[in-house]
Amino acid sequence: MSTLIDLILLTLMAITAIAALQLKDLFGAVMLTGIYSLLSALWFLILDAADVSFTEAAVGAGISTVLMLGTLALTQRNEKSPSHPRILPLFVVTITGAILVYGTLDMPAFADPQAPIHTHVAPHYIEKSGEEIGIPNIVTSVLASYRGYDTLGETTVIFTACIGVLLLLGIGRRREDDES
Amino acid sequence: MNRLVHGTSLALTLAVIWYLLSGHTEALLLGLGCGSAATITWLALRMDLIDHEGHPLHLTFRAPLFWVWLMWEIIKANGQVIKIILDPKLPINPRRFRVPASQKTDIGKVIYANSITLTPGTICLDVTESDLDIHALTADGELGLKSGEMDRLVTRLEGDS
Amino acid sequence: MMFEVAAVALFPAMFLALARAIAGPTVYDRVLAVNTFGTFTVLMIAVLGFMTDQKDFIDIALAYALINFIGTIAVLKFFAVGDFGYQQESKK
Amino acid sequence: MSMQLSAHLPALQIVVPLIVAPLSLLLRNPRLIWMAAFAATATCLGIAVALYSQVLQQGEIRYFMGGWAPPIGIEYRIDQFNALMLILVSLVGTVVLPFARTSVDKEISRQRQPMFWTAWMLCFTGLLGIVATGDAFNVFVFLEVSSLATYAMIAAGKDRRGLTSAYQYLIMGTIGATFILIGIGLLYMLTGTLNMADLAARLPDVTQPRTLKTAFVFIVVGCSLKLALFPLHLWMPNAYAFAPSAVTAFIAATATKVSIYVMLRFFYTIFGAEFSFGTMPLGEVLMILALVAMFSGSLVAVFEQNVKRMLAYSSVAQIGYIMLGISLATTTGLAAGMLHLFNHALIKGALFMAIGAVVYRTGSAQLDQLAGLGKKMPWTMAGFVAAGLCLIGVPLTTGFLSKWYLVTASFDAGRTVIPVMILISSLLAVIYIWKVVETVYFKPALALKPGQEAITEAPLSLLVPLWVMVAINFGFGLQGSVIWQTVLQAARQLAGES
Amino acid sequence: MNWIDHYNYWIVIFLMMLGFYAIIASDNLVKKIIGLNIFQTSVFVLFISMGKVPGGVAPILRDDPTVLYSNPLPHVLILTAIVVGVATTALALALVVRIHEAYGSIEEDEIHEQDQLAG
Amino acid sequence: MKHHSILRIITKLLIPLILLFALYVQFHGDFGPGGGFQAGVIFAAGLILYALVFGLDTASEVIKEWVLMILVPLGVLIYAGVGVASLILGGNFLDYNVLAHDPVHGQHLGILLVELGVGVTVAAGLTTIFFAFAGRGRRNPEGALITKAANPTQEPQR
Amino acid sequence: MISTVLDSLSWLLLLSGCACLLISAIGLLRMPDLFTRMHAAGIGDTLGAILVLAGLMLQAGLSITLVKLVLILFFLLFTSPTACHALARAALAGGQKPLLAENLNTENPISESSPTEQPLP
Repeated sequence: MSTLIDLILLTLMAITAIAALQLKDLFGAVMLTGIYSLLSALWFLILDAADVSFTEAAVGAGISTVLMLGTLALTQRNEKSPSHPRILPLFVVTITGAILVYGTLDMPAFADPQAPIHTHVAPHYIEKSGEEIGIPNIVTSVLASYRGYDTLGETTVIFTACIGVLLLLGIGRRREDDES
Repeated sequence: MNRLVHGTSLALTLAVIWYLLSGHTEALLLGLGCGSAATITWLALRMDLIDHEGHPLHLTFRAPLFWVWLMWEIIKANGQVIKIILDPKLPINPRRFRVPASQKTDIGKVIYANSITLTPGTICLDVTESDLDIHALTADGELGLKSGEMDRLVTRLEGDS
Repeated sequence: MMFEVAAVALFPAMFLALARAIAGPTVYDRVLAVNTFGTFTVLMIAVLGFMTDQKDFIDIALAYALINFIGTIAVLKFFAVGDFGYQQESKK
Repeated sequence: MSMQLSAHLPALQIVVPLIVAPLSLLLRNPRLIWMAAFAATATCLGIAVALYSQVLQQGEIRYFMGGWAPPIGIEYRIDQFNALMLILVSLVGTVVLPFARTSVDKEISRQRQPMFWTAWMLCFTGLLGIVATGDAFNVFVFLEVSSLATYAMIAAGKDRRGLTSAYQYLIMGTIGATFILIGIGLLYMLTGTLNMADLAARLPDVTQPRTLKTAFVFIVVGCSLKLALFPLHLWMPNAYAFAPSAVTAFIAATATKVSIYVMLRFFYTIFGAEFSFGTMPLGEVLMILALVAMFSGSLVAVFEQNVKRMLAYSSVAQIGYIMLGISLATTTGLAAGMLHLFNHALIKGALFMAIGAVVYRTGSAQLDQLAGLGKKMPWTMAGFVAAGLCLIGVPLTTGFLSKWYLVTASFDAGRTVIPVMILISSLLAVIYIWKVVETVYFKPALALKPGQEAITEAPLSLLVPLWVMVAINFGFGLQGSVIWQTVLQAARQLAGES
Repeated sequence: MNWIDHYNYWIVIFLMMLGFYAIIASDNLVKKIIGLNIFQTSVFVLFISMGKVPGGVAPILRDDPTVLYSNPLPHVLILTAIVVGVATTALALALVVRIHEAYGSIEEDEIHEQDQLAG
Repeated sequence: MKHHSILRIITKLLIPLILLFALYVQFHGDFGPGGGFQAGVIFAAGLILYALVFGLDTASEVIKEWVLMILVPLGVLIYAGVGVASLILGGNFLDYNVLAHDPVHGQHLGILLVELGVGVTVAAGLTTIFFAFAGRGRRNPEGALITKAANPTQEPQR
Repeated sequence: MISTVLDSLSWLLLLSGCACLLISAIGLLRMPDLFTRMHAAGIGDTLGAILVLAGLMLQAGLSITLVKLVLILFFLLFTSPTACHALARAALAGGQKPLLAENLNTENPISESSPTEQPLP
C-alpha cells in the first residue's frame, strides 16, 4: 500500500516540478514550489521520516514562500523567455543523470532491510539510545547528542545566513548613506 | 483592569491547551507549560493582542449554540453546492450584492462575515461600517442571506458588550 | 483498511487541485488551489497518521494547519500593498 | 588543568572562533569586535602549532565530540596534514586580519562592519572545521558555514559586480556542495557509516562497484567546483576581482586550498590511492585538466587588464600545478603538490594584499591605473614584486622550491614532458608579472583627476602585514629542505606509507 | 533485478536533473533559486529513501519490542541539510534583491550586458 | 486597506495559539516529531504573521531590533556554552553525561538546553531575515517607496 | 458491539468526507471563474474537513489525539474563511472582476471566451 502511495506522490512531484519550472510567471512558480514541498513532506511521512516531514512542511509552507514573495515584491514578477536554446546545460544534465542512473544499478534495492545502512551504526542508535539517552525520539537523540556537533554546525549555518542577509540588506529603517 | 482579566484568562486558556496537547504530567513539562503560557501572555500583552477582540471572553457562553446552528447551516449549504457541482449543466447564477450588518462591534461583523464565508455558496468580499459585500453562487444563496436570519443570530450572540 | 481507502481516495482530489494550480489561469486561482491543496494535505497527514498507527503525525497536521494561513496572508499583502513592510493596520 | 586543556585542543581549535563569532556581535563596536576576532585568530594559530607538535610527538590525535566513540559519534582526527592545514589557515588569518582592519574601514560602511567581522569569523571557523573533522557529513556542514559567510563577504564591497559574482559563486558553490552531499550519501548507502576511517575500512568490502564509482565521480566534481579546477573555475575570477580586497586576500589563500584538502582527504583516506588512481582513471584526467588549467589560466592572465582578475586567473593556473603534482599518483608528487598548495596560499595572500594596498590608495585595480606607482608606493610595489618573484619560481624562493620538486617528481614518475610544460607556464607567469612591473616602474604616473588626493605610500597597517607575509615566503624559501621534509612526512602519512 | 526496486531512485534522479537543468539553464535569478530548491529537495528524497525499512515505523521508541524502526540517521542528516538549504535560499534571495536594486533587472543576460557597457 | 477587521481579529486570536504550539513543539521534541528547529520556524511564522498584518513598524516596536540582535547570537552561545560547560566539568565537548550526576539526566538536561539554543537562534534568525526583507521596501514618511519595487499588479508575460 | 457501530460510523464519515473533498476538487476544476471556484473550495474546507476529522475522532477515542483533531478542525474553521476572504480581497485589489449572472450566457454558462477569463495577475 505505501509503495503505491509512494509512487503516486513521486509522480505528482514530477508533474509539479515540471509545471513550476516552465511557468514564466514567477509568482505562480513560487506557489507551485510550495506544493512541491508539501508533496515531499507527505512523501517523507510515508517513509516514516516524521521529523523531516515536519521541518519540510514548516519551512516550505511558511518561510520559503514568504521570503520568495518578499523578494518578488522587491524585484519583478515575470521571467523573460530565454532567447537561445540551451544545448550545453542539457548535455551536462544528461551526463550527470546518466552517471547517477548508472550508479543506481548496483544500489541496494529500495527498502532492503539487509542494506549496509541498516546493519551498521544505525542499530546502535535504535537499540541503545533508550538506555544511553533515555528519550523516546531517536531522531532527537541522534540529532542533539550522538551527532550534536553537526547540529551545532547547523545552528551556526542559520546564524551565518542571518548575518549574511543583514550584511547585504541591513535591518531596520533603510538609510541612504548606508548604501554602497 | 480589563487587561488583567483578559490576560489571566488567556494564560489559563493557554495552560489548559498546553496540558491537553502534552498529556505529560512530569513536573518539568508542567513547569515548562506554565512558563510558556506566561511568556506568551506577556508577549501577547506587548503585542496588544489581548482585548475583547483578541480574546473574546464575553462570547464564551453563548457560542456553542451558535456553532450548532452554524454547523447545520454549513451542511445544508454544502448539499446545495454539491448538487450544483455534480449537475452536468452547472446551473450557477453568480451575483454580487450587499447585505446590511446590524452588529455594533467589529468582532460581531467578523463573526457574521466568517459565518457567511463558511457556508459554501456565499462569500464575504468586504466588510464596511454598515454592510457586507457578498458574492453568492446562486439566487438561493442571496435570498437566504437577505432573509436576515443569520444576521439576527449573530447580533444576538454578540449581545450588549 | 479504512484509512488506506481514505488515503487513496484523497489522491484524485489532490490531483485535481494540482491541475487547477497548474492551469491557473490567474495567479489567484493558483493561490486558491494551493490553499485547497494545503487543506487536503492536512487531512492526508492526519489520515496517514491513523493508517500507520503513528498518532504523533497529528502534530505535523496541526502545525501545517496553522502555518498554511501565513502564505495566503503574504499573498494578500503582496497584491494589496506590494510591499511587506508597509504599515497597514493599526492595532485597534 | 594544563594537561586537561591540551587534551581538548582539537575541540578548542574550532570552538574558540565559533564562540567568539556570536559573542563579538554582542560587542557592537567594530573596533572591539576586530580585537576579539584577532585575539581568537591568534589563539587559533597557537592551538594549531601546539596541535602539530602534539601530532609529531604522539602521532594521530583523535577527539570524540560528545564523548561518543566513532562511528556512533563525530570524531576529530588530526594527522600531520590536517595540522599543517590548520596552521596555514590560522596563519593566513592572523596575518591578513590586521591588513583587513584598515582596508575594510575604507570599503565597508561602519555600521555594517560588525556583521562583516562576524561573517569573517564564521568563515574562518568553517574552514578550520572542514580541516579538523574526521566525519564526512560534518565536512559538508562546515563547508556550508564557510561558504555562506564567503558569499556574503564577497557581496559586501562597493562594486555592484561583487553582487553578481557572489550570486554566481553561490549557485556554483551550492551545486558543488550538493554534489558532495550526493557522493557522501551514496557512500553512506554502501557502508552505513559516515566516519572517514570507518568508511576507509569498510569500502574495500563493498561489492557494488558502479555505485562506488558514481559516488567518487560526484565527490570529485563537487570538490573541483569548490576548488575551481579548470572547466569549473568560472565563478572564481569575478569573485576574487570584485570582493573587498581583504576578503580576496583571505579566501584566495584559504578557501580553495581547503577544498583541495577535502579532495585529497577523500582520495587518500577514504577511497584509498589504489581505488582513486588505479580503478578510476583519476591520474590521467586530472593531469590533462591540470595542464590545460596551467596554460589557459596563465594565458588569460597575460591578457587581463584588471590586476585582481589577472591574479585570479593566475590562481587557476597555480591550482593546475597543485593538481598536477597530485595527478602523478606518487608520494613525491603528492608532497610536491601539497608543498605548492602551502606556498601558493602564502604567495597569493601576499600578492592580493599588495594589490589591496594599491586599491586602498587609488581605488582601482585596473592595470593602467597602476602606472608610475613604483615611485609613489615603493614599499607596496616592492612587496608585490617580491611575491611575484616567488610566484614565478625564481631560485631561493618558495615558488622555486615547489616547482623544483614538481619537476623531480614528474621525472621520477617517468613523465618527462611535464617539466617542459612547467617551464613554459612559468614563463607565462614571468610575462604577466612583468606587465605589472613594467607599468608600475617604467610608465609615467597618471595625472591626478580633479578632486583626487595625491597617491602616497600605503599606511603601515597595510604594509606590515604585507611584508610579514613576504618575509614568511622568503623564510620558507631559505628553509627549503626543512619545509620539504615536513611536507614529505605529512604526504607519506596521508598516503599511508609511514 | 526487479525494476520496482529502483524505480523510486529513477524518479528521484529525474527530479534532481530537472532542478539541476533549471539552475544552469535559466537566465532568471529567482528561477535559478527555485531550481536549486527543487534540486536540493530531491537530494533529500534520495537520502530518505535509503532509510526505509519495510513495515517500519518512525524512529520513536515504543514499548512494543517487536516493532521495526526506520533508520534514524538519514533523517538527522536531512534535517541538517534542510536547514542548510533554507539558509542558502535566504542568502541567495537577499543577493537577488540587491542585484535588482543595483541593475534594475534579475535577468542574467541583461545584467551581463550592463556590465559590458560599463566596461 | 483601512478596515481589515476580519484579518485583524482572526490574527489576534491565532497568534497566541501559534506561539503556544511552537513552544509545545520545542519542549516535546523528545517524545514526538519536532524539536528546536521546527519550533523556531513556527515561532518565527507567528511573529511574521503579526508583522504582515499589523505592519513592520508595529512589529518592530514589539520585537525590538536590538533584542533580535541579541537573541540570534544567544542561541548559538547557549549551544556552544553547553559544550564548554561539559568541557569544564571534565567531559569532552558536548558530552552531556557530565552535566548531572546521572548520565541519563545529564543527557536530558543537555538536549533540552541545546534544543532551546537551536530554537532561539532559528526563531530570532528567521524573524530577522524577514524584517530585513520587509524593511527593504519600506516607505518613507511621505509615503513613497524608497526602493523602486516593481508594480506587483503588472501583467505577467505569458 | 459498540466498536462495530463506531467503526462503521467512522467508515461512513471518512468515505463521505473523501467524497466531499473530491467533489470540491471537481468543482474547483469545473467552475468558470475565481470567485465561483472559491465556493467549490469551501466545500472541502468545511464539510469535507469536518467529516474526515469526525471520522478520525471516532477512531481516536478519548485521548490526546482527539484533542489535537479538535484543534485542527477549530483552526481550519477559523483560518479557511479568513484565507478565502483575504484571497478575494487580494483578487479584487488586483483588478479581478467577478463573473456575474448578467454577463453569463444562460445557454452556455461556462463560456470559455468570457472576458473575465483573460489572464490577469
